[in-house]
Amino acid sequence: MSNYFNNRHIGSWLLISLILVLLITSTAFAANDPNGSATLKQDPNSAVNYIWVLICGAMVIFMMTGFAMVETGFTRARHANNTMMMNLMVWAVGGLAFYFIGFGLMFGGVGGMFGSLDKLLTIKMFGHSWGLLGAKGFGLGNSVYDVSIFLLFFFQVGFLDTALTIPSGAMAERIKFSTYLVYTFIAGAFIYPLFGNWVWGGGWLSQLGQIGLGQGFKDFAGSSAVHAVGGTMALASAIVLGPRIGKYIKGKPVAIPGHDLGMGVLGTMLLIFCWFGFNCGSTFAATDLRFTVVAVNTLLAGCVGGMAAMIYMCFSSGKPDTSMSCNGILAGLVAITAPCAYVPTWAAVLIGGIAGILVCYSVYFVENRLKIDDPVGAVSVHGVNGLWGTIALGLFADGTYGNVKGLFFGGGFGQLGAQLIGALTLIIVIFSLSYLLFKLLDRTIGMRVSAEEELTGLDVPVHGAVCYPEFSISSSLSITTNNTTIPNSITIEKSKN
Amino acid sequence: MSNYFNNRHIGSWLLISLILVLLITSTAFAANDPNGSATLKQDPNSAVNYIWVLICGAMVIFMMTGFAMVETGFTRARHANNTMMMNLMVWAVGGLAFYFIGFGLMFGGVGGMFGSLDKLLTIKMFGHSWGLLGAKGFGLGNSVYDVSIFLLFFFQVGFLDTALTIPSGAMAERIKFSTYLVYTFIAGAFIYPLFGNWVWGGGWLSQLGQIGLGQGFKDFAGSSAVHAVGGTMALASAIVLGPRIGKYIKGKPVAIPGHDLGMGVLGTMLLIFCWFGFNCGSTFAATDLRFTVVAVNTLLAGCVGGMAAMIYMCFSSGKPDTSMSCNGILAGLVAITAPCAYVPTWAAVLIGGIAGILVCYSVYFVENRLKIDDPVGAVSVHGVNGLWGTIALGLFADGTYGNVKGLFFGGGFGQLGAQLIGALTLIIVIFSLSYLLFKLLDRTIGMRVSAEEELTGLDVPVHGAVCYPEFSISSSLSITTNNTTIPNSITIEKSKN
Amino acid sequence: MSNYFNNRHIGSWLLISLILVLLITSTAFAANDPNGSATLKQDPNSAVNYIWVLICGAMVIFMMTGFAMVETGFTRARHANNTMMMNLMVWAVGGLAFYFIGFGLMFGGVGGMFGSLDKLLTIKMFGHSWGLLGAKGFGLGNSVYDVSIFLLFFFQVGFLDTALTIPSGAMAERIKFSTYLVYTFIAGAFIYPLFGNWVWGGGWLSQLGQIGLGQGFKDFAGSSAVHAVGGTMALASAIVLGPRIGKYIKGKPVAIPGHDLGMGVLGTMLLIFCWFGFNCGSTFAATDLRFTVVAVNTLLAGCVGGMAAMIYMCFSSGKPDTSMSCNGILAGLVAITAPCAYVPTWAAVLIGGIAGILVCYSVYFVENRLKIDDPVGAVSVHGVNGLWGTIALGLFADGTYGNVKGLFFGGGFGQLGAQLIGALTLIIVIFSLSYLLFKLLDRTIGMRVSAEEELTGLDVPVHGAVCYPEFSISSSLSITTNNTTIPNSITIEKSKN
Amino acid sequence: MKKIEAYLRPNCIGDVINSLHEIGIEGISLTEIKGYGQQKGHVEHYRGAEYTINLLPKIKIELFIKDTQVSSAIKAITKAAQTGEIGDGKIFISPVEEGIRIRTGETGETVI
Amino acid sequence: MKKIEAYLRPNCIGDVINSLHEIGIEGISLTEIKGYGQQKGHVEHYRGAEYTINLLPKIKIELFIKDTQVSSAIKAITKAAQTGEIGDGKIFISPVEEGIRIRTGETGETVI
Amino acid sequence: MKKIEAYLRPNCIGDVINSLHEIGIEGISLTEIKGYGQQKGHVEHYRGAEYTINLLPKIKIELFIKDTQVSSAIKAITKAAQTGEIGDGKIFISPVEEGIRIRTGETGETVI
Ligand SMILES: Nc1ncnc2c1ncn2[C@@H]1O[C@H](COP(=O)(O)OP(=O)(O)O)[C@@H](O)[C@H]1O
Ligand SMILES: Nc1ncnc2c1ncn2[C@@H]1O[C@H](COP(=O)(O)OP(=O)(O)O)[C@@H](O)[C@H]1O
Ligand SMILES: Nc1ncnc2c1ncn2[C@@H]1O[C@H](COP(=O)(O)OP(=O)(O)O)[C@@H](O)[C@H]1O
Repeated sequence: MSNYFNNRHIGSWLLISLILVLLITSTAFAANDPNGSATLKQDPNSAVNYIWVLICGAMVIFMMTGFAMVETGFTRARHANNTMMMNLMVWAVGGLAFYFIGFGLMFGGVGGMFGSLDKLLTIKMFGHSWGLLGAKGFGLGNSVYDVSIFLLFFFQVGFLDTALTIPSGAMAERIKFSTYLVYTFIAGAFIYPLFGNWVWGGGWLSQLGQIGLGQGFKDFAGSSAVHAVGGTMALASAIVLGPRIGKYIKGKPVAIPGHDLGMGVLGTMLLIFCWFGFNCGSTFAATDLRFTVVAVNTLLAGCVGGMAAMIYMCFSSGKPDTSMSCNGILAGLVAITAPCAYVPTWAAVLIGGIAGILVCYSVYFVENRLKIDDPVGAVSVHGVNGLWGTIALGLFADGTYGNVKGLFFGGGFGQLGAQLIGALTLIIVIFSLSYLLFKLLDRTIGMRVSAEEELTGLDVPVHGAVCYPEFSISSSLSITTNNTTIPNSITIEKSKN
Repeated sequence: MSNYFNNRHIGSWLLISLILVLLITSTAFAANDPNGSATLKQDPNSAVNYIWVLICGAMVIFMMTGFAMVETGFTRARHANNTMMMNLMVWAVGGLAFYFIGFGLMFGGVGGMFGSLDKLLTIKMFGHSWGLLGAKGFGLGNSVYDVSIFLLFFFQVGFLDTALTIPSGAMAERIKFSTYLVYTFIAGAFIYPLFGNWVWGGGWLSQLGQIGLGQGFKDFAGSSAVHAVGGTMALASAIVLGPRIGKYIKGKPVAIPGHDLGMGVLGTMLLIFCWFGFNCGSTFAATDLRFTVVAVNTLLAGCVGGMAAMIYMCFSSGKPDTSMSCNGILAGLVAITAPCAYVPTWAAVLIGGIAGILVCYSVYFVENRLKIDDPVGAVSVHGVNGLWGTIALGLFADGTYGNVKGLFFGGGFGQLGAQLIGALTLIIVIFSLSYLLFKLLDRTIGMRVSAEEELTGLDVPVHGAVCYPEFSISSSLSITTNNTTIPNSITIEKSKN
Repeated sequence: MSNYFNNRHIGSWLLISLILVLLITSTAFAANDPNGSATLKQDPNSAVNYIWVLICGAMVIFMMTGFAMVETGFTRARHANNTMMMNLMVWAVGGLAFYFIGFGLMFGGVGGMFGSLDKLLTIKMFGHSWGLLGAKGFGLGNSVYDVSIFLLFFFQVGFLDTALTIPSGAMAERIKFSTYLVYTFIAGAFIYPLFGNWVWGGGWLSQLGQIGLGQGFKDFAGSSAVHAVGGTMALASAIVLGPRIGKYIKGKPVAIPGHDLGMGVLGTMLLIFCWFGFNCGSTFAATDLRFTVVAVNTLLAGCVGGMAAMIYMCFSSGKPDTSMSCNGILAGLVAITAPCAYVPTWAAVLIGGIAGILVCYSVYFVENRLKIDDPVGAVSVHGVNGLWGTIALGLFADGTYGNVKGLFFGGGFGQLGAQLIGALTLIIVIFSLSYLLFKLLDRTIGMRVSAEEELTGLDVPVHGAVCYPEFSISSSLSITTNNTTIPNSITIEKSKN
Repeated sequence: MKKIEAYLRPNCIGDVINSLHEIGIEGISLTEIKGYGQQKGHVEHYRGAEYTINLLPKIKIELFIKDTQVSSAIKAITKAAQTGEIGDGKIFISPVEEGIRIRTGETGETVI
Repeated sequence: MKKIEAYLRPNCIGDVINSLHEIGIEGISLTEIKGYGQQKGHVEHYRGAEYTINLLPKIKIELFIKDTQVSSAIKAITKAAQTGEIGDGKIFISPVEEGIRIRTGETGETVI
Repeated sequence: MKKIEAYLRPNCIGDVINSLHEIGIEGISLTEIKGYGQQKGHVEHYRGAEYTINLLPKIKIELFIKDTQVSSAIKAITKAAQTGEIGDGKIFISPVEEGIRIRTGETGETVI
């Protein structure tokens, strides 16, 4: 209005505006609802929906306790303090990575009720627009100071934490603590959100329905986006790190029993409990009563997975192995996580049963054929069965929910195709990225602790205190090893202590 | 209509119809609501009601973690892996038994909103019809593919798991693992659902109001149907199994301290938490605000139970015994489980206090008089106090809820009579059936492990690995035994290792 | 009406009336709603609100499990049974103290929907009436037999338990068990409710708005009323008790590592989970969607607190200390507990970060400067950071909720003033009362166990059994002490065994 | 004065102590050890991978006794610990030059 | 060269090590043991049932020392470990024929 | 008959057992101990407070062998346990007067 706005200054003004717009993304004037009263008025059901999601979200966060127990219980006492700390700090670091960066990338293209997240970087292909990455919501600034978005953040941060903590099981007993934290931050800020955006953030995989592939790629609660992503990163990390000293003697794998199997069992139980929050909460609404079916399917797949693994172990090695039974239950739960809302109970039984067997075979395969040392079976439980569950959805979805129909229920190859594309994409993208990341870390700050630290146990060198200072621990590796196995590699190291 | 339907074929047709009817029970055409939208429309409160029940149900399932901790903590290290596995696999096997058989038998006579469970086998007596067993819902087939029924299943499966896991405490350290799993399946498929149907499935005990006995047999959350059933099966199992080697020296019981009392305490705490889901969720509706009273009564009975037991132990043996204090809390919780919704707080205090004393006396009685070895006090905690709670309801119900009035609140002997009939029925039916089952198992596949396995510890012979391979465990039985008690029985066995 | 009511008898009648009134508080005629149907009719949202509060309340009670793990894990094995029992029985004794006395004092001036608690002892000052203590609801008698009041009681009892259990960490390894229980009862019946009334029971601190101090003293979920009260009592108890034998050698503090650091980590994780119930549930209504902001702020403050403490320790002593990282997370959670509903996320990050550093410095200060032995850092975590959080609210409240505005958001010094008055009051009143109490207990029944019991471990002398009877425990204090530190004090004691 | 060291099965310790008690031997020290001898370990599986438990838990007892007690002590231990199967363990006797009771400072065979 | 074996109360170990340190003895090995002697166990209750804790936790220290150090070592230990009450423990001295330091392979009294 | 006591680093135990196995020594007993010698402990921090871990975990092995096996046993242990750095540990040899195999009651060097 003032004549100050003349043509000469238009260039400068444009620049300044741009900066202002960027600033504004983190300040006021969007129609946000930071205390929820407007949201509640618009939808009175939001009270029940919000508490539902919040409670389930807390249960998902609680899963870290279960993972910490499983991973620590199934590894050795001399590293227990370190394994615990990894599982604890992954929550802290991962949470902050998600807050500052990851959440914006993953969900910055999804609308909330007020103050929506609506910045999605897209690409045009095949005559359609495809979402690639979000670009709003970093640091939960003023523009997204809205109850709906905070709820989404809270629920999702637990999923992130789960995905990030999975590789810690594969890296246990030999990973540098500082490197682990760096991995956590990068994976939480960039790798996890990338695939997450494609599946849940409105990205291209979720849009595959546009080109006739069923309802687009579906993953109800995260067999792919959470578990398979975690399992694939676990694989990459275990490859880069190499096996623990003494794990392979003359090329033969040596059993390294966990130091507290009971802790592993209790962790599994705790995970079962939390899994009901994980899967059922993924309805994201209490008014979507389908969560009852989700709960029953989750339960059944876990039960059958445990049974199947236990029976398989009885046949393959003669006894009902405790840690593999736990792995079987978890495998069943992982596998049902994607299809839990879409399949009938008999399919859940089938999916869980196959998962239970798959995990046993995969553990054998990874250890004996690939010669990769994955101490707690993270790759087999979360990676292999995450993919299995993702694909199973394309087979068994019965069409009673969201009109998602699998191959066996008249859905043809559309949905299955979408699922396969998603699975393949995941393997390629996540494996490449995480392998690259770990290689890079290895070259720069180093992935692996010294042989001496590894043999003595990470607890004192890394954290200054053993986990169990008063208990008498059999400190010799050899107490329970294969006859020929008194690990010779150790001779070479001639490590101190 | 076609003349094919002539008399000659009528026999064949009848047969075929019968088969068809059976098949139909597991296929389509009932007006089900598998995704819940119709249910929600009919009752908008179902959102809040369903999440309430689902969350409480998950908490009930979580109880297995608490039981695993209590049972393992209060028994010995050399069997810890086995005790844990029993508590884990009871969930898997029990869940499947309930899915395939038990649920149909127990609830196959109860209506859901859509796709109701409505097949109840009944008997006519005293001019009334009495329910005996359900006959619908096996394997949660298509005819019951309905959110209300899935919710019921999910909530109930945790209760079943609780009942089934109770005897594992009484059988700990000497039961064959395979036999244990067989027991779990049979009890989960047939024994538990039988009494369960009579109480909660519309069966005859719940119908006792028909002949003027109060409001019929009442058990709000399972003092009888869950705990007393579990405790009674525990009694039968402990009798059939006999005491652990070294438990009785010259007829005198020897203390066998649990290997991790802290674990037992933590398990008790976890159970307290879950118990609020157990009892409060049994309103089966969020709109029934009486769950507040339930919660407070549950809390108080647990507090007083623990106090009473602790004080009792101070008087009887001089010190506040940890595991008996835990037992006291659990006893209070068990006892209040049936009456929690019906009694005023002062009655909850009384019921809990009596439970705390009862459990101490009962533990003494079972061990010293009956000479039955019940390592963690399952019979006393769940059996005796389950019955006490069942009867207490008939005494203290104050009429402010469901018009249930006990003896002390002007209800006369009607309600009390119903409660007594229920308690008596339970003892007779459940004890006979389970005793028979255990005797049968003993005769056929055998109940008890070999003396050698028992002395060495079940972990390696049964599961191939000890629970704590790196910790130095005092492997001698005698470290903490009565002076004269260095168990002579062992001499006779002369077991190896 | 009868002429019996003449003047002559008026004195007697007044007396009798008084007695009757007192009696009536525990009997009928108020318009109560013991089964909740009237409440539900009046406010249909009460279903969702009530389950929300109830579930969160159960999570708060569950916190005792986390505290038991943190306190036991970070102290020594020889006292583990005792430390566990303290954490268990505080629940029982504290619960009863609150039921019989504390609840009435604290909330006896707050209205419920029906059958309100409305007796508040007040004082007139500055022309306003100020609440001092409630006087209704003792023993939850008939006059308060109402769902809303029972809900309040249930939710609050967990908070009480938390406050009471905090000092057990500071008193661990040397407090007499019986004295501990007496403290629990008195603090639960009188000390905690006093300050609680002033903050949450309608008392004078909450009324400071009357004289223009912001919205009056605010503490959303208990940084002050719960944590700082607990932490201040912890300080008083640790001063009165004195340091553990061997803690100070020639005035220098000696590290006494906890016996199971992993247990402490798991306890911290469990507390994180429960904290979401603690803070979010404090909306006391599901319809107040602000709990989403509460949840995110709680999460962030915990994450940053842990990170900050870990990094601080890396700089100050070279390594990421496990127990201090746990303390850092807890400090962040404690600090955000008061302001969680009022501040933006960046402030939560700041508050948590400062808390994480504060706790490290405070632990150092208490141990090295004050020479007070606080085994698990209760004073620093709960006391110092409870106060920090209380004050932080006065700085960072952004006005988007309840119109509470801090110094940095245009609230001036009003709100901050109220917060400072509250904090000061707390320190003075609670410290004096609890110091007095502990001194009194010390003089009468004695606070401290004998040196012999302390050195041998409290488990056997107090409870008759060690926590880990089968594990081989390094029973010598000296296994991990400073070189010059082989505790000489012990020589003097020359204790047996 | 002699020192007896016996390496025994954990399960027989109670009987051994009773048996020694009967012949008047009251001073004993026990150590949890792992042993390896003719009794071979057994192959087990953990997560499907084979391993041999070849160090078995044993208990070592140490007795310091008078020269005259040696043969009766050996008999007492043997009686209580013998099962006749491999793994029963061994007893060794070695010379001791002196013993001191800390409480009293006394020396010689009376300290036992 | 002699071997000293002392069976001590756990609580006095710190003092004993300090005391030995003062007279120049630096090589020590400690073992957690359970002991049984004149010091009788105590009766406790677990779940109301009686039991006697008659094997008490003790610590055994082993020192290999030069012949000339024997009497000063005994004194040092006694000084630090004596309370005068039953259960203080005992010290035994036995002959050693040879010692080898693994690191250097050297033998004789210098290895100590 | 001799008794060999060796105090070793936990990590080398596997090699030591293998090495002894190769020269035909099959009977071994292992004890977890804490050792203190020339190898000094290290200073660590717990909650910011300094402490020294000066008792290091070691493993003690005991072998009862024939007089003729002594030198080969010493060599076998030394070979497997030597790293050349402080803390490798020590071997001591003492006399044994008699051995008894409990299973058979036999005595003398054949029990080994
Ligand atoms: N030569 C030896 N030196 C040290 N310990 C031995 C020796 N021989 C046997 N032992 C101990 O005795 C235990 C039992 O011996 P073993 O040879 O298995 O059975 P047996 O004595 O019946 O022949 C072993 O586990 C080991 O602890
Ligand atoms: N004859 C013995 N042989 C082996 N160990 C012994 C012997 N006598 C005592 N001990 C050890 O010494 C400890 C203390 O001995 P005890 O007889 O109780 O007290 P005191 O030495 O004061 O008479 C015992 O617990 C045991 O470990
Ligand atoms: N004189 C001794 N008496 C008993 N044990 C000893 C003695 N000297 C060493 N040891 C044991 O041997 C271990 C290693 O000895 P150390 O002196 O540290 O190294 P090095 O043998 O290489 O000189 C010690 O930790 C201790 O257990």
